[in-house]
Amino acid sequence: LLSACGGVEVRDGGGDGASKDASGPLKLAVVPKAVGADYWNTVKAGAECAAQRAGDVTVQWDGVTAETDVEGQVNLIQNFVTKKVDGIVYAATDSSALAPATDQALAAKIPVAMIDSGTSPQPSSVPLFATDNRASATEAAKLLAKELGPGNHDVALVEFQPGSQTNTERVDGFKAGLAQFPNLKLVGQQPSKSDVNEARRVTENILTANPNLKGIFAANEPSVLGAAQAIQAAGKSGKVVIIGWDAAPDEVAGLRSGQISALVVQNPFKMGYFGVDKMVKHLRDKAPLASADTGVTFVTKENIDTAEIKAVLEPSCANPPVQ
Amino acid sequence: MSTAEASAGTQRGDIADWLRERVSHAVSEFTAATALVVLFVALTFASPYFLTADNLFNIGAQTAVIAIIATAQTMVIITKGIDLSVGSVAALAGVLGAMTVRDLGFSLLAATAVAIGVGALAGLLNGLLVTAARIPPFIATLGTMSVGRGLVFIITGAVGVYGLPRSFQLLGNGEILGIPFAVVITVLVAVGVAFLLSQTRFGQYTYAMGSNLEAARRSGIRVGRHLTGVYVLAGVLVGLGGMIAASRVNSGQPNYGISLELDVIAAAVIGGASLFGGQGRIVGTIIGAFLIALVRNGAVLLDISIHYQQVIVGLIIWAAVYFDQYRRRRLESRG
Amino acid sequence: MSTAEASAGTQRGDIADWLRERVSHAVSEFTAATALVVLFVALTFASPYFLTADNLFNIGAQTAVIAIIATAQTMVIITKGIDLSVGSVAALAGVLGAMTVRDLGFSLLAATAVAIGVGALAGLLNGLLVTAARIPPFIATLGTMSVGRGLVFIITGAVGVYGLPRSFQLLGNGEILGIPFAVVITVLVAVGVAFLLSQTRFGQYTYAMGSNLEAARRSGIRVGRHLTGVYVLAGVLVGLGGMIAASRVNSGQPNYGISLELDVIAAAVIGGASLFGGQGRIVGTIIGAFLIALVRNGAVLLDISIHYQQVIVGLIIWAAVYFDQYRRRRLESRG
Amino acid sequence: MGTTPTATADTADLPPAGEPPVLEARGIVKRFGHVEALRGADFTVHRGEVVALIGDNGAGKSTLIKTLSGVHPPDEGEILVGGRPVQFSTPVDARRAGVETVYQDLAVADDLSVAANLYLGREILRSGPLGRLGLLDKRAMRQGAAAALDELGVRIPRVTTPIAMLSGGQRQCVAVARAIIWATNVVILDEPTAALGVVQTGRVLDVVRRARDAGMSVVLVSHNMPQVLDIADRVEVLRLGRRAARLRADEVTTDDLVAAMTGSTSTDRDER
Amino acid sequence: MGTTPTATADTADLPPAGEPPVLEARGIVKRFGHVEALRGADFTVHRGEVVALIGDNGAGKSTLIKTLSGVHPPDEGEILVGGRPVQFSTPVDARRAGVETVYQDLAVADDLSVAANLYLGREILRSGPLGRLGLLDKRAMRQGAAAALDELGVRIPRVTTPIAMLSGGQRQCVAVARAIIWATNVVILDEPTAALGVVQTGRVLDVVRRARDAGMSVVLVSHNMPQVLDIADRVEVLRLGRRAARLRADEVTTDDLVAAMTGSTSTDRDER
Ligand SMILES: Nc1ncnc2c1ncn2[C@@H]1O[C@H](COP(=O)(O)OP(=O)(O)OP(=O)(O)O)[C@@H](O)[C@H]1O
Ligand SMILES: Nc1ncnc2c1ncn2[C@@H]1O[C@H](COP(=O)(O)OP(=O)(O)OP(=O)(O)O)[C@@H](O)[C@H]1O
Ligand SMILES: [Mg+2]
Ligand SMILES: [Mg+2]
Repeated sequence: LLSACGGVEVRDGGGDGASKDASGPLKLAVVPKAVGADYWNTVKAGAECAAQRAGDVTVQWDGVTAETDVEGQVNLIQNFVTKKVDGIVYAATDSSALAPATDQALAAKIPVAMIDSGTSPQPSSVPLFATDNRASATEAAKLLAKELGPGNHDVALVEFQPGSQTNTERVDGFKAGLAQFPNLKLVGQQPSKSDVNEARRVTENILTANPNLKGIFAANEPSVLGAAQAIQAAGKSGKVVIIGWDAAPDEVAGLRSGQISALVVQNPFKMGYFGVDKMVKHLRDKAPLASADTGVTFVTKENIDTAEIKAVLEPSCANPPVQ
Repeated sequence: MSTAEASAGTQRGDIADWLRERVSHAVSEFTAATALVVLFVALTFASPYFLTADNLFNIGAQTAVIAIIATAQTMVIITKGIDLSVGSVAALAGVLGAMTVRDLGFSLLAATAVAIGVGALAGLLNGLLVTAARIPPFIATLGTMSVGRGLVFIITGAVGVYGLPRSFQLLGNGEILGIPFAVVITVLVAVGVAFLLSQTRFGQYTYAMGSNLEAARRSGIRVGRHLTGVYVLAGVLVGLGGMIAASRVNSGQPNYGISLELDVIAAAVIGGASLFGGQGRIVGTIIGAFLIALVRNGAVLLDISIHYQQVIVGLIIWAAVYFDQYRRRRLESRG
Repeated sequence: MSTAEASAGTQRGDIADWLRERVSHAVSEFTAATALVVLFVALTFASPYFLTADNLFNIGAQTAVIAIIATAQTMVIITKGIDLSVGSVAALAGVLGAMTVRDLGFSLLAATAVAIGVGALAGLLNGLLVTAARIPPFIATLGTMSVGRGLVFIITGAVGVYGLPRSFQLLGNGEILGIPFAVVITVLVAVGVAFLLSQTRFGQYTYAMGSNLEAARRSGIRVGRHLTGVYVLAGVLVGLGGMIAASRVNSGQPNYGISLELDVIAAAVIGGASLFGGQGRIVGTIIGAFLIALVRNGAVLLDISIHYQQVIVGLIIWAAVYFDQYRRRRLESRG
Repeated sequence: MGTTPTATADTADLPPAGEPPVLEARGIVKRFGHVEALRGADFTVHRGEVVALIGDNGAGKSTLIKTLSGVHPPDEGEILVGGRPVQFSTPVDARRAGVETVYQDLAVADDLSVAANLYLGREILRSGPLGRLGLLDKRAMRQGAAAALDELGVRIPRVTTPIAMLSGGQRQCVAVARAIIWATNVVILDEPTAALGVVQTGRVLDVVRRARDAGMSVVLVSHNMPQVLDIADRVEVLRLGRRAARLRADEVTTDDLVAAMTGSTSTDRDER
Repeated sequence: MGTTPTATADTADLPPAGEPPVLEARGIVKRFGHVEALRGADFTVHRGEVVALIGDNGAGKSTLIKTLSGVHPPDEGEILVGGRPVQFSTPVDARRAGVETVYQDLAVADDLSVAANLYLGREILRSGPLGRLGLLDKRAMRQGAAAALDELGVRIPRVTTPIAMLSGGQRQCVAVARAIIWATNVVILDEPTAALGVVQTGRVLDVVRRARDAGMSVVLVSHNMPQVLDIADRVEVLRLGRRAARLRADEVTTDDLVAAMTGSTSTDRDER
């Protein structure tokens, strides 16, 4: 406890999350970074699948409307703590900002599991089920280099929300990857604000300014869709390599039609599934919570029809991509 | 005879009056237009890619939706109102339009009709809230904004409406004689509304209500009906804009148009509309919309990062309005 | 003697006047307060978790920043202005406050001073743009909003300010005698500003300028100076709010406060402020802020998804203002 | 003083006996919050007469007029047109009944031109199909406006000037001209000459006389007693929200009127 | 008619010879866009005199007054106080020089109470340290306001009523009372009695006389010629933005004044 000024203390969770006895029905809060994207809906599907399989578990799915609403998410977690749900599974919009919220939950003896993005510091009792954004983005840069082949090429980056942590990780990772390829020159970097129209607009303008553009890395679903549309509208389909992120239906369609060269696909279903599944086991069987990498897949036209990729792209509770 | 005396109803006086009216209007749009031209010339020199048919058409198509919705906003602003719900309503219209095609298999035309209908209904709701329930426009449309966005998410389950046929793109990406279809629609809308506002009784009432609602009421104008009419017409345009936006990205986006209201209000105010009602013209609004679009386009062409872009947009907004105010003051006090 | 005749300056008349003034003010806040109480009681019955010390403290702490910034907004709205830049300025203040601690190793107190200073500077800029450059408040603060956000990103390189000592959380997460520190600050701010507005010359001028700027000017009020003062004071509060927000999340968030302006304006208007100036009181604004916060809190406790939440927030905003307007009309026309 | 004037001094005969009054108000009550502006006010106008409505500041004259023109529906009491009770819930209703009003606060739209204000709510449309679409005939309105203002003898820079730029008297002229153009049955003028110059005042009074001669009824609110006695056929006095007296203009003096307004009618008539 | 009045008919003597005028305007030009409201207007007030400023609607009276009170800085010309040229660029400057004004458009803050409006810009503060912090003494202001309005004989529901709820005449009384409370040197009244009742008008004229007797100077704009002749010592006539005549009130008739205003001074004096 902190006692800087006399009588004033920082509210704080001290104890470890030794969970209460919970053999009956369980109520879990599952909180994405933001509602409203295909990616998070897949997380939701995974969570609900695990809940259904475990039986007698209800998932309360709620989130803020924009990933930038960090304070809103803090409030939301607090409100779930107040509500005394049995466990909280969530993706932190900001690693540092949400750390106190996690502490509060633990102090109230509510166990927490993180999905997609953890907090820093991350208490030892809180697991993280996620992929490594940075490493995957570096891999995306390598894919782009491979697609473009030797020779000097202009490339551009369509990011989504400057200042949000995921965005920073992907941008940093991509740039780190690019650094390994001196023949690739980053000539444009603009944000889509996670809006397809905006992504299309900035891509159009980047294309105008850089007629020789050869490759684009678009860092999330709306960015990819907008970039692909801009390139198609400019009549440059196939001439500009797009490496995308996520796997919304139209992205997959674009991959099939050759507009998009490769997609970095995480396994959001697995994140949601693991989050709920491990949490339930922890609550009912006192199983310890341990982090796990949910893995990332690079989907191209070649491997798109393999069973393994299919399971990731079209996850269903009948055939969950969770091994 | 002194100039201060009334030069009653002669033919010559009429034409002179008309000319003066034109000139004084032109002046009020002068600064925004000047800023537009200056920026245009500067960009032409600064970037070899700026003054190309492709880029100009791109700018036109990119600005079409903003311009159409800013036109709607201008009508509302003239009545001393404000419409914060444009973004939500455009998203709702686009999403429902897209679902009409995807789920019911209807044509693009039917989808556009649905989108326009959704906009009209939202406008009717806004209008009734303002006139019948007497809720101030800011709050009425803030509520519609919130409710509308919630509905979009509930209807779509927070997933974009994808899997549309290519024909769906016609409205946003089609061309007619090499000119983007969206641009043609924008021009038609702008000219139509400008005509409506300046030449018809409906327009006269719109300005009158914004200038002095009580005077309008006492003059026997059915202000409830007319004000509602303005909101409905604005809603129609917002629905159309939302449909074009959806068509441009070939999908219904539940997240479309967040904070769109600020852009379109800025366009209207840069173009000379007053938030205190009674003033505003479509030409000015269109100029304002293009001014903002040009700044954004130029920033990307010159590879200015989004961060500096925001600073520059802010500075230009200040500058455009400052010089406009300055000019008007000078004009009023010095002649 | 008839009641319509002036009951001049007697002691009794004075007290009666004072009472009537109190009552008529109370009535104007009555509806929002009623809505608040109704919601409170409903939630108490609907959720066993609602009426707990923890939850109430949470709501208080969650609402603190909004309430402080809404207080600032109310002052500006009373002058017939509007401040769209609150979100950007709060982010800028929070980020610079956090950097003061992280990079310069200064204390939380120094950081708070920096944040308040940043807010004051932004307020000064807004004030000068409005008074000296005569740019309408909407546009002046829209520019500041854009420029401010750009600066936040440029300064931070679009990366949050992390790695702060735990002591940084004191302002946002600390408690004093079991009451959240942020709540204590909010109460002090609200009471202070309410007193300033209702009991001092500064407050009198604030209402006068919003009611009729020209009359204020002709009455010998230095409107430029006073209006700028209002914006500066508002900026100070926004800076303080931004600092508390940063402290709450233990980091400087460059994206903090996007669309915060809508929330705080809504709080002010629900509380009875008029965007056309001259009207508004802090009690009302605080009630408005808590009304919105309660809806959000209740929605989570009752397991209502964010989508339905948006719909409900919209409905409640409509309802609160509708009944307020209705009451006032009735009061005015029926007695 | 201070006694409630229950019995009104009724010295005026109803001019065209038998015919019901063109416009009549009976027992009108109107409250604003705790202020009772009208407390059972009565008022009568007959065909072809000029009735002056006088009273002290705050007596309720403007409020009474607003109930007669549909701006403020009364809380109690009834309004009769040609003897039949009517409900004036909006100004449109009153206008339909041929009642045209110049308000004390003028009620003009500052941003609109002089011509647009004159024709507000009654725009001249183009002839033919364009007109049916609502297309304005701006030229006709400019000419009509210039002619109407000429008649009142006011100098106005141009009829396309926004009202905001006019002097106080010029604004008032526009408001008066507007009512005069459109009046068909009853014209109510609430202090129409307060801001007018000598010449313009004379012209307005001429117009009032001509309107009466054409069979219209005119209600004139004024604080100018010589003017009232000069132009009015009858005077009705309002005091503290009630009718305090009805007088024939040719039978009274300024002092009588003042006495009636201040409530010293019978007892202390020669106080001033 | 239509000839520019180059030579003004100067029949008035400067009352206290030798002493410079309290307030003087020379060759004031003021343009609004293409309208030239003042075209070289002159105006003089001496200590302890009541000067009426008269003229047709739109002659430029209110504009002249606004330049004298710092609302509109003139485009050309100069203003002198006690013989020394001054720059009135804001109303604060004029007030400092002791010039207090009632504007034709009243310039009151509708949302503020009657008392707050009366004391606007000159609030009474609490005594002691609280006052130095800007704390208002609301009670003192309420009492002062009630007393001031009592003096003008106007009935007002309560001094805490917002101005927006007052009748036209009540509003004007507040504006007049405000100027009268504060005047020290020159009071300018732009049509102060236009909306006032008979009693209130009488009271205002009494106050004007008392102010003059106390050595103040009063400038009165009015369209009421009998009133002008009754109260004014001197009359200055404005026509088309220029001074057309200076007259001694006791040497002229209403007809003379009207002739001067309409520009028929010498040639067609007996036209009306
Ligand atoms: N909208 C309103 N709200 C509250 N009170 C009002 C309103 N309108 C008028 N009143 C009150 O009603 C009373 C009568 O006002 P009204 O305007 O009818 O007087 P009037 O006879 O026209 O006076 P004047 O000669 O000054 O114009 C006044 O005391 C005034 O304060
Ligand atoms: N703010 C303004 N903008 C444009 N024109 C103006 C403005 N103020 C006054 N004018 C014009 O200047 C001229 C003189 O106006 P002013 O108000 O001084 O007249 P006035 O003598 O006071 O008339 P009245 O007796 O009607 O009050 C008028 O023609 C008017 O249209
Ligand atoms: Mg009146
Ligand atoms: Mg005047």
